Amino acid sequence: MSDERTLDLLETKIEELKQLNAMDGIDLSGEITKLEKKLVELRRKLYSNLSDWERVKIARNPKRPYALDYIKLMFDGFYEIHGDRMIGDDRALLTGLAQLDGRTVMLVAQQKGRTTEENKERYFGMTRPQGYRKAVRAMKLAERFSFPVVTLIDTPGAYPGVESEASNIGGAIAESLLAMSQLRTPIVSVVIGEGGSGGALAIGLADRVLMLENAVYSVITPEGAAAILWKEKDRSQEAAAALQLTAEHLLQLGLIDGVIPEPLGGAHKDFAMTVAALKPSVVGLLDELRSLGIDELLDARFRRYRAVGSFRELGTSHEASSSDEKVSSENEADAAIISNDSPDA
Amino acid sequence: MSDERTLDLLETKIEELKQLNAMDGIDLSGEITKLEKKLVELRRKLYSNLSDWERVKIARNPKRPYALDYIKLMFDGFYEIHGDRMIGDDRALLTGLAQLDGRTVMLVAQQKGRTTEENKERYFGMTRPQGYRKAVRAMKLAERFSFPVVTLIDTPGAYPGVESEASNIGGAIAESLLAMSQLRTPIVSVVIGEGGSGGALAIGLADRVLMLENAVYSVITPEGAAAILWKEKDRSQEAAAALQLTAEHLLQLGLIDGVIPEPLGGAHKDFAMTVAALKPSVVGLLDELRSLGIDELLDARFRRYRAVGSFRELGTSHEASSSDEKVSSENEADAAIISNDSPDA
Amino acid sequence: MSIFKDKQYLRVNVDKAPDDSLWMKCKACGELVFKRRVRENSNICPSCGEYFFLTVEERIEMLVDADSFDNISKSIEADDPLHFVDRTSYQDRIEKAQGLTGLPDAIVVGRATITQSPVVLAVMDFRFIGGSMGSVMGEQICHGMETAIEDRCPFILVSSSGGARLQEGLFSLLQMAKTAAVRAKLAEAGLPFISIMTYPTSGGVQASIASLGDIIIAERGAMIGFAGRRVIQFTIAQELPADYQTDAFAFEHGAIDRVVQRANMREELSSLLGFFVEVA
Amino acid sequence: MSIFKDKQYLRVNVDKAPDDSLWMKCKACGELVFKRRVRENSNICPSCGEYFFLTVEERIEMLVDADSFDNISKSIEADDPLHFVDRTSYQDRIEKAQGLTGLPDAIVVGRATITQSPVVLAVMDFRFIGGSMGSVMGEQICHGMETAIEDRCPFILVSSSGGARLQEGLFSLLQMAKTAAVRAKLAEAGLPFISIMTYPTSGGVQASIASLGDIIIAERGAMIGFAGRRVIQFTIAQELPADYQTDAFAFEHGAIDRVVQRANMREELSSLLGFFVEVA
Ligand SMILES: [Zn+2]
Ligand SMILES: [Zn+2]
Repeated sequence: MSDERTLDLLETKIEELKQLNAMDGIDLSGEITKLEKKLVELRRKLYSNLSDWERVKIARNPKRPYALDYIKLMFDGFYEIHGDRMIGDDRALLTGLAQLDGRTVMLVAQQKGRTTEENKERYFGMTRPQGYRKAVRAMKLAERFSFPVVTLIDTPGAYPGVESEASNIGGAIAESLLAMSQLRTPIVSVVIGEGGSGGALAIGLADRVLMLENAVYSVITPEGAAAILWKEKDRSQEAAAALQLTAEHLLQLGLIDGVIPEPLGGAHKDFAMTVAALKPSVVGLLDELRSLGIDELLDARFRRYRAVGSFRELGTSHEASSSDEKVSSENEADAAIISNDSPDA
Repeated sequence: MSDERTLDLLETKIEELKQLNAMDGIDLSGEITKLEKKLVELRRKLYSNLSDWERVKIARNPKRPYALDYIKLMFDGFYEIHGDRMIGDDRALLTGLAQLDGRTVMLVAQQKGRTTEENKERYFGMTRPQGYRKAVRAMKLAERFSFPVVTLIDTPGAYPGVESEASNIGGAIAESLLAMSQLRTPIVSVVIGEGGSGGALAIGLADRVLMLENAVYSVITPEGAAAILWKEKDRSQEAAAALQLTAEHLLQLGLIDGVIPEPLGGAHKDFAMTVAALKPSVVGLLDELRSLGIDELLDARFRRYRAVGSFRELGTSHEASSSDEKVSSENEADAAIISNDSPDA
Repeated sequence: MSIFKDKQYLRVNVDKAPDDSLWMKCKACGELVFKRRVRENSNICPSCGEYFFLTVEERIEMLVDADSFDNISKSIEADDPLHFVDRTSYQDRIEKAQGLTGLPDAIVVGRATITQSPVVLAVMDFRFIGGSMGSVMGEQICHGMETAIEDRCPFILVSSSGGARLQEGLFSLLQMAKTAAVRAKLAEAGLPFISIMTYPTSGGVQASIASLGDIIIAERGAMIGFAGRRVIQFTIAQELPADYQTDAFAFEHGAIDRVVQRANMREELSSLLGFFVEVA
Repeated sequence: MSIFKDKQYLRVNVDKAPDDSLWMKCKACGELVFKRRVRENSNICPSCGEYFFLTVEERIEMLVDADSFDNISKSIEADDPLHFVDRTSYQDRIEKAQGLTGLPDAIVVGRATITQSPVVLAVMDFRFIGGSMGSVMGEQICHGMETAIEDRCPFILVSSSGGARLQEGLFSLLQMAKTAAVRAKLAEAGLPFISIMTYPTSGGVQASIASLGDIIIAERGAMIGFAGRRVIQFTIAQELPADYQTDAFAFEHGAIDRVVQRANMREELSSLLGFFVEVA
């Protein structure tokens, strides 16, 4: 089956034919039209049937629009605010005021880097404690002025390591969740790329959660799951499927509220089209949430999270295991000694 | 005039005479009684007329009872809580639950060290940002359970230096003031030793403020004021007097609510007697504050701080200066480029 | 003799199986030690001081007044919303863990008293798929907090968990949000939450409910942190200090209130609860 | 021409005295520069970029819409509650500072508009005893915040201060508490507080009101910090890095939101205020 690169090549060829057509007066327009139709058809075929793993790759594509691209195209006049007022400023998580459809919102957005230099500054999009604490500060500021909060999620995960642990990264994530659960202003979250575990959820406790069509959101990366559960890293594709981390799966599972369609081939094929699909959804949700009384909003948010989970009455729908096989508790335990945060290498 | 050391020597001699008396059957009791009376008289004379600078020295006397001494003698069952949940734990500021007169309070107490080793651990009693942030955490915890807060102030000042600035010591003090101004539970502060500027006030925004008789509370140390205003460090005695930093002065100025008498010679002469004087005052104030409604309490606290200041109608009570003398603005400016925090060396 | 008054959730209790030996070999020091002495010693090696894992029953027995524990766990078990299969099926892992521990999932919740103070206590069992937090654990923790609100008493959680349960995917991740949201209600009700972190308290459990205690107490020897050594070496290849994620590291960096010896934990709680008597 | 509509507080304005020279020597680069060019250049050296101090009038003129400033400062001046005398008396220092600046104390408060948005603006003058905060400054800041609450508009404070005013002793220190308490009311009223830190913002001003802005903007070249170099060398004899208490240091360590060139400050405020239009 044709892959994206082949189709990109075909697209280039069509462009070349068009130039030829224009330059030499040779009429190739019929052939070009046919080729273009073919290209669309092939693209549709390719992308209508993406595997979960292929979506993971699209979600991580560095050409994909990042937070700053949405800020430029979807919002007006981003006024960035910096610093946690305690130890530092995290460039992997941006906060600031912006206008959306003529009204002020507080943006809390994870930002990856494209160049090596930028990735160094932005820690490859991995948020540090000072980032989460800045986010909480920004959200409480928003609350004071009844500005809704819009969060854009795009991270491989929270930044691990000694520096992070020494500033209590786990506590910072927990405090952000607590703050968001009580924040007296509407919150809409959008997973625009990679929703990497606790590092993503930390800014994702919201009244409404959207995902772009090719974004992923998962308790662990497929690579991490493969390494821990399959004990083989090259089982990542299988793990990706098992984790049901795509927008479509998560919508079916009832864990998110909507999926924003992307242009054929992915959001990076057409930023403007992506924004055109996302913007009215966010505006619409904010309007809807603004129309609720604040206590009603908080009640609904509470009920949303209170209800999340999948379990059943003890012993109801499957036979008690009669297996005599003893498993090593160590082995089993091992399967769960994972961090919620294992970005891919 | 006799100083404390001479009197201490006399006291030792009297003790020796007593032992002699007991051992050899020689009756010295008449002489001893006379000497004891003389000692009390001399002490009274010495301490009834202490200069402000002498009080500064008593307030800094390392034999003086420190927070942990009060915790042991005045409160029951101190359950210390540690850490700011962000970067560290400050051993120069202790927080914890304790019982006072059978009821739970949250203690926030600055603690100096007596030994070199302890002073290293406790930064000579100078609080760091993690200390103020721990204090805020402790106070908000108290608020959740309606436990009153008792703060014991005893610090040369907040800890200066690169490490402190890098964690925004100024911001930490400011946030503590803001939090205390809004804290929905009674707060009583006691300056037990050195009330060193912003580093002390940071835990001293309270419904009632008491000072021990020989405690001091000042915008700057006498040494700092001498260096900046007199440009001569050995003018500290004069500066001490000018700053009106003693309990008696501050009570007269209406800036504190009460002065707790100390045993003759200072609190260090008799810890138990000091505590016996302080404890009922604090208990009484807490009872009084508990009897107020919480909104009433916060209103009163607001009015207390809203009103503080001494100024007059423009041009009302002194003639406009006709001085033609031009002062250098740089020189004048210099007089105020001080930190609120200049502990003595 | 089980400390659970209500045994309906206990299918098989491996620990109740007759000991096939009176002696065990300590993994830490290699000494052969008498099992009964280990048990009497709070499951600490009498030879080298190494802490061994406690079962939920042992942990509860160690903390609460004798016979006071009333298991109020909801009668639920893991569903398998993703029909998850890796080398083995999630269904199978669950059944085996149930068989191993005699518990429906990695946590038990109950009412109890500690020196006569009523509390709601939830205890994780690391043997059950690494004490991982899936939908059942999230629900039981919330149930515990809600019971504490009803009873107007403190809530105590003893964590021993590697993090979120992978096999429930995003359902597990969202338990972090769920427990945080209910924890806010406990705070609004003015009731204390005491979080006890034991070896290990990490990943999604450390980054949510366990870190939200009014008071956080680490059991001596606890491993506390967000990202495990493997993740860090995998991701950023950083050298890690020897004290990384130890109780001492967490304490030094202000993440926890206190570190307490296992044998003193009951007394610790008893004295702490004394300050909250007027709250309830 | 003064930008103050109401001149009752202005006794003498030194800056209005005729220039005895058209040229000045820059303290930073030593160049002789044309005074008018300096002034046109936001009081920045055209040769090396050094920022010179601004008078309150210059600062206000630089920030607000032309002729929009209405001085609403309370008609008060420093009392001398301690009858403070050092090498000279406080009374004398006050009078000289008043003579030098034409101001009653180190701050002026007024209503103004910035690109038509109404604000309450308070500006400190460093020339007035180092911009130190005594009772008058504390009262004027509170008055400014209270006026903002009445008007339902943002409050902007431009700090330039060495800290608390020593000569008023504890009265000065307590202004930190006073301004914090009133700042809480502004927050409760849902109105923004923009804190602008210029050279220098230190001591008791930095450790209270200036650090409590919803948004904190540093003017490029600002010195920001709690304890001055002298205090640190005096107290702990620590070596200080070159960037100690610079705007860059404060920014890197998360203490402030932004660093802005002096010439862009008006535009900065204008764009920031745009987000708060719906708040008032
Ligand atoms: Zn051993
Ligand atoms: Zn120059």
